Amino acid sequence: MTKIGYYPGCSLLGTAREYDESLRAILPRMGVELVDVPDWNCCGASSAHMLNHELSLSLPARILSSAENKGITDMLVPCAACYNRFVMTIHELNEDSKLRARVADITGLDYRGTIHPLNILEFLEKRTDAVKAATALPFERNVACYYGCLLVRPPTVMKFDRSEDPRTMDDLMSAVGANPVDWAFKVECCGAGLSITSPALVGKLSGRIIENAVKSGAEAIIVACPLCHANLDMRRSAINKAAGKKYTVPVLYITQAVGLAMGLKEKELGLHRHLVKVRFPADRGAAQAPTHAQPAADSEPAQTEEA
Amino acid sequence: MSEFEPKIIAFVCNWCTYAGADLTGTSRIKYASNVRIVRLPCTGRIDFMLLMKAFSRGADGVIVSGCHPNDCHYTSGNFHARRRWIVFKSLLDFMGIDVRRIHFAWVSAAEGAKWAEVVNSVVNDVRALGPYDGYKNLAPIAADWRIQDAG
Amino acid sequence: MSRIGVFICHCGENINGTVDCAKVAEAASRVPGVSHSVDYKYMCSDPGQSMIKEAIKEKKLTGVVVGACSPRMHEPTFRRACAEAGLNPYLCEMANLREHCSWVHEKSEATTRKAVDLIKSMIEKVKLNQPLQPIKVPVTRAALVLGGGIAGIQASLDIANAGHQVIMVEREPSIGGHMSQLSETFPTLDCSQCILTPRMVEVAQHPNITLHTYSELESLEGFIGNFKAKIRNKARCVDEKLCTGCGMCAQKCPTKKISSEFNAGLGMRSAIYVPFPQAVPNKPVIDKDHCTFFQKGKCKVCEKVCPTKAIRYDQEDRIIDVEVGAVVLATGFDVLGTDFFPEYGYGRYKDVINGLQFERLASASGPTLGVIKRPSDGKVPETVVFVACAGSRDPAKGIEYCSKICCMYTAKHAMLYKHKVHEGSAYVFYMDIRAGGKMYDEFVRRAIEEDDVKYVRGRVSRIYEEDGKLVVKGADTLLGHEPLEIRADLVVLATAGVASSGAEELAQKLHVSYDSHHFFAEAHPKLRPVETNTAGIFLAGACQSPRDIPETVSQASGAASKVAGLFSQEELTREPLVAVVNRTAPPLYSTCTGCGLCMPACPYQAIEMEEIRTRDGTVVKVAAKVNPGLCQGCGTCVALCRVKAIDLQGYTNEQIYAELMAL
Amino acid sequence: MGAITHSRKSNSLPALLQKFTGVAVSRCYQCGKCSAGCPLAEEMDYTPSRILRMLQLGLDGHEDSILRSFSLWVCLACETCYARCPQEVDIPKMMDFLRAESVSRKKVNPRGRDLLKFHQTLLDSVRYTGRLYEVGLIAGYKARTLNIFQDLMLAPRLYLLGKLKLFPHFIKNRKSLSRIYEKTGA
Amino acid sequence: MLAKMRQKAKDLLSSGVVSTVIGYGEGSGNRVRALFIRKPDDADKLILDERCVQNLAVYLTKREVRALGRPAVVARVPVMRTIQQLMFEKQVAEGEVAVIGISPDSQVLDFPDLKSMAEYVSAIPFELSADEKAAVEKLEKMTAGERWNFWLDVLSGCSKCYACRQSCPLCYCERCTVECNQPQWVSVPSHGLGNLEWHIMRAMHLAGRCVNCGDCFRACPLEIPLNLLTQKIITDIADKFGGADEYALNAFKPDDKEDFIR
Repeated sequence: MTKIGYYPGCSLLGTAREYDESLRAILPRMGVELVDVPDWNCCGASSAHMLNHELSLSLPARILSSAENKGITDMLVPCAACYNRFVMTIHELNEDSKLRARVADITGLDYRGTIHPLNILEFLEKRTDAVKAATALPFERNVACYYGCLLVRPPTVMKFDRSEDPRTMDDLMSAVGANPVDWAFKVECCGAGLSITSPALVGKLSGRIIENAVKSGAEAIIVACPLCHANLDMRRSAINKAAGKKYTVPVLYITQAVGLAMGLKEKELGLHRHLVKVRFPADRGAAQAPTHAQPAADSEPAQTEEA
Repeated sequence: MSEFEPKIIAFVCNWCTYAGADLTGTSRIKYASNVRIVRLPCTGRIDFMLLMKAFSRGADGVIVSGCHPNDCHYTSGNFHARRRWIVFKSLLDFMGIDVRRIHFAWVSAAEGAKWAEVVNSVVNDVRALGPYDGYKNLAPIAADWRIQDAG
Repeated sequence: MSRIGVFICHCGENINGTVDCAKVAEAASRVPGVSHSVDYKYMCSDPGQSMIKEAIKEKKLTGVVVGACSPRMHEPTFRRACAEAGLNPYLCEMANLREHCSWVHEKSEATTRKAVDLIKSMIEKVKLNQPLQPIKVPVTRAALVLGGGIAGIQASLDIANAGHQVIMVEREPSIGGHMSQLSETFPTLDCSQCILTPRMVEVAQHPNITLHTYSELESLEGFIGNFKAKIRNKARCVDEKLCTGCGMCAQKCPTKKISSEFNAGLGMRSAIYVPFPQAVPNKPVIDKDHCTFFQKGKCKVCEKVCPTKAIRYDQEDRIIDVEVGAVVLATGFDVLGTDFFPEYGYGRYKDVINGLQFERLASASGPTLGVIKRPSDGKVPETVVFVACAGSRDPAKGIEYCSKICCMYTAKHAMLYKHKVHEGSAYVFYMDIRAGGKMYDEFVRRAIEEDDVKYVRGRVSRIYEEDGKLVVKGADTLLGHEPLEIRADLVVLATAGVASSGAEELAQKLHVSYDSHHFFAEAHPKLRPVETNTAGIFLAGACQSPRDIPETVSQASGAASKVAGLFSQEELTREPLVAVVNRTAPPLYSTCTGCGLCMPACPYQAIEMEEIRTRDGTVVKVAAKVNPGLCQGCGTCVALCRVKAIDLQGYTNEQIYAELMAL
Repeated sequence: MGAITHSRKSNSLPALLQKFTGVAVSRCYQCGKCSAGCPLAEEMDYTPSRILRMLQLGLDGHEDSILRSFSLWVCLACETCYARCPQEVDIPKMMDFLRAESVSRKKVNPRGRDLLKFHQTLLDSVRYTGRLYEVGLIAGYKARTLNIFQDLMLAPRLYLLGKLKLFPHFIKNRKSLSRIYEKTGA
Repeated sequence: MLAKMRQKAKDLLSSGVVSTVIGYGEGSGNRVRALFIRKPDDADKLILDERCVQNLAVYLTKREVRALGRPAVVARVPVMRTIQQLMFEKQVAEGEVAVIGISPDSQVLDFPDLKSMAEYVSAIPFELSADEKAAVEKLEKMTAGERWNFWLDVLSGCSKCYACRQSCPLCYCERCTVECNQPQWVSVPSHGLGNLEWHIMRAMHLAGRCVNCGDCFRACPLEIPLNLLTQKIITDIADKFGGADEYALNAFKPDDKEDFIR
């Protein structure tokens, strides 16, 4: 068993419980054991970032420092939002020694710079072989891999994959037998932080994403971020209202999709916690790649019902 | 006595760094006036003994600068120079000579701002190190020069 | 005893504003050996130069120090003035009081003190200067022209018509370059091939031009007037003398689905091929990477069908040695690759193409015979979006510069499209319209006013495919910065012009400077635009920076006239700043030990070993000797010589030492 | 019509922006790529490139309009603009700065106040428990904004799905968080 | 193997292949001195034991010795290396010198020509002994200040007698730069500065050439460990350039390490 640091973040203890559950369910198959960051706090999310620059660095810095003190070097951060905050914080602290000193004074803790946060895709990509080996029930579906903003932007800081057309998740999904569709909204913004305050707006933004995914023939949307999931899944009624359609395409965390491919039970993976039922057209054994010029005419009726 | 102002001698090649320093001038970028430039055709021409003579002449720091690798006007003069510097710098360090006072740089004809930056940072570094008394005290004659300079 | 004259220039207020010039002149006058020291407002002016000349004559000066601007600026001026007054020009040195002092420091005592130091140091150097005589070298009156595009063609024809030999080297199988790919040319819309192909033929038939196509420069040694080049003739696998260009081989070649370079990937060619029908020479080459015989050892169809038995599978590359006196670099440009525009889906969507591909679509000789059809399904596009500045003026993508030609060719493209598809809509996303040039702005206005091309001021953020259309997301900054979407059938990116592949390696081979984008650097941006830093090597066309045809042609003619000027003399004079190995009285003859360790360090192979003989011919010593014709004066050998037997004229050990000791 | 009555005052918004964030509005050459790609441009009263233009020009009233704009609050910092900006203008950083200025100068757009309250509620929750407590956040936010009925229908479903916890989690060392909040003046 | 060496010397002289054999002989007070044997009968005066370490190649470049005609040299490995280096530097040509080679285990070696000698000696790795390495490393581990004081101390007694130079077979220049006074590269007095400049220059001139025979150190009347400097350079060249070049300072690799250049 390899031990690796773990920062679940607040969402994974609440609305994104199934993300945490499915992650913990697949880890044993890859020989990985999690070591929680001791007494971790909230990273401050976009709120701190929006209102108070120093706070937005100090909250993550406290976490980084306590992880370092625990001897953690690699820290898995499944939540893309938290991950983004960590990478941005590390970037700013490394760039500006004065700021680093100031933050050390605020937190009262020393950040040494020995820690390396890993997002879920990086983490899984490094273990592609193990994932492949553990695949028992290939996930033979057309999937739209949705990365969102936070993993890839700003590219100069995140330095992860190709910022406009990332491939990591697509490759992982291919590895477990899925057919990732070529679609156009991989990195569009879903409305993230407006989820609670402006559901209608989210409905519009997320609606475009769902629409393009469905048009491209996707039977499921795969995500790696609790905010994306919240918007695409929990806000489905707002989406459907804005679009005037009834999209039923399910949204899965990558860990859930991988878990299904490993043959794990739906319950173990928390699929029952979704608002949009994880259901696939039963008649299709294997996925068929939709041709690009004909945007998935055959799958659309299965996924959409006129509202 | 006001703050110590180091004396810096710079050995630069004509085609890149000298031209780069010209560009600093035409761009009106200001830098510390402590530096005196000795112009040579190429870094390959810079005899290692010149560096020693600069110190014996009372320099507190030395800059050696030329074209970036592959940009040498003479194709490979800077590559030869670099080899020589590697051996020479290591030897000086081995002899306990304060190599923090010797700075090597590549400054191209287009890097006027970099030249100012190099000079300023060397002047600051050497100012922090203080006068190179260790070397100056090696020979009584060096002290005479300093008196002459002051007058 | 030295009699040095010191002349301090105020350069108006440029120096005097920061440095107390009078004080500097006064300080210099007290240096032993200085017999004259003055300051003056403009030393480089006629009266200033006269002051120097008069002082040289009256005070019988043995050396001159001018404290003024950078020697890179005015050293030739003052040296000439000295020479006119009868003083050897190499007895004149400049102290850089402007670029290295007054312009970079604040007005203060320390700055004046520095100026005094710089002057003193030059006084000590000049005391040790020796009178030097220029070196004379013969000139080989033949020119090497690298590149067979319009720049190389024009330069070659001009040089050849002036009566000199030209050796033209083109790496592709045919000359013609990018211009041969163009459909019609702005602002007159005349057919590109119609005006170019006669020139191509003229090159091939000119008695003074030797053409090497499918060839590359292997190496270049030597110096102005005396270059030695090695040219690699890549194996065509076709005997050019026997081949009649009948085209049977290409017709019968079984491998036909190779992306055609000439058609910018929009058409196919065979493995044995002539790039385009008007190619010069009209002789095919075998593309070994795709030829069935070379890949699998079987086929030989071309050999069987060739009526003149000209196929030579065993042909090998040949290396040809030539001697030339000048080189013209005319290697052109490339367009930016697909990697740069992930947000535009370039390389991902078939119907997002670049300008060069559009030229092929619009060209009567192109893959669609001049009908605008989109590559994905061959439909005539109803809406075409042209995106200007795709890569250009985009520091984030590493290209800060304006590619200069795109505004014009984009207007031309939109116009050509509207001429061919009357009912279609053409949109141009632009940031600025740069149409400086004779009849250029009128041309753009015509596109807008007469052909109803819609110009939208704004940059496109993203392009994606949906429902078989390309969704172009842009904004109109003239309309309140509102985002707007256009659903297009075809998108044409005006991709940035970038340096030709291999430009950096070529520059290093030739020892010419290049900028951070690998475009070759001119010797002076305004006054020496067709020369490089390396004497005898000239520039023409887009290898220097992107430019259009008229500008390229004028520059090529300019380079050609430089070459012709060089060839008008039988010998050249060169600066005598070269290395010399000392010779001393017997029994030493030279302090050189003859160890030869300096030889491999010389970048110009200028050092050889010489047997020193007595009068009766007995060899008494073997010592190094520097060939002054080859030596460029870098001085690497000088620093390497343990015994200081080699010294560099103009920068001798004694001079540098004296200079240093005065600082 | 706007009039230009000042140029490059050291306390002008662009000057302050550059001083505190290093973002120079003069870098922007007004290509509009940011506005073209912004997912929320349609919701904004001033699109990003327009804000930059207003800052560049600095006509009377421009600064006030910017600080009172809704754009500052609807911007999600998705970083699309910055990722594609050819001139590498860090627009999200600029937005952060303008938002903070808008708060400190008490010029928050009426429609932005809800969002401000949301963020404040979230940060309060973190301050006292150490973590984000979603039920508390939603309840607190809805109470603060009096939007009590918005989302009322969703909460019970989420609870049944096991997604909502009724009680917050308290981290042990909450003192260290108080210290952070005090020192950053949050 | 003494007998074999003497026989070899005898043969070379009597056959007229060489006119002089340069070897080792007994000197006064249990000291060994260089012996120039001109007659075959005198060959029995040659000795060979652990005291015979002087680098006899030093004589090969001397005018007076050359005047004696073609010599043969008794050569242990460092001497053979020296001859190889002198050949590279065009000071000794094939056929000008015969070598009576002595292997590390004191066997007499027969070489038909200098080329085969060079091949033989090239096959023996050129590296510092463990003790030498330790001495260099000891100094490297000191602080710069400590090293400075160390050298100031050991060089303080140097009177620039130039015994180090005279003993060095690679210091064959007819006019040494130290004697150059226009310009005065090395300060004349033997004060701290003059001594430092001399030793830096000497070491740099031997960089990439020194064969580490140790004669400079043995020749120094003050036993200054000045060969530490050349030994340091030998390790540097091996570490940093891979040691493959014939002369490290007139060669280069485009990717030579330049982390110290900004």
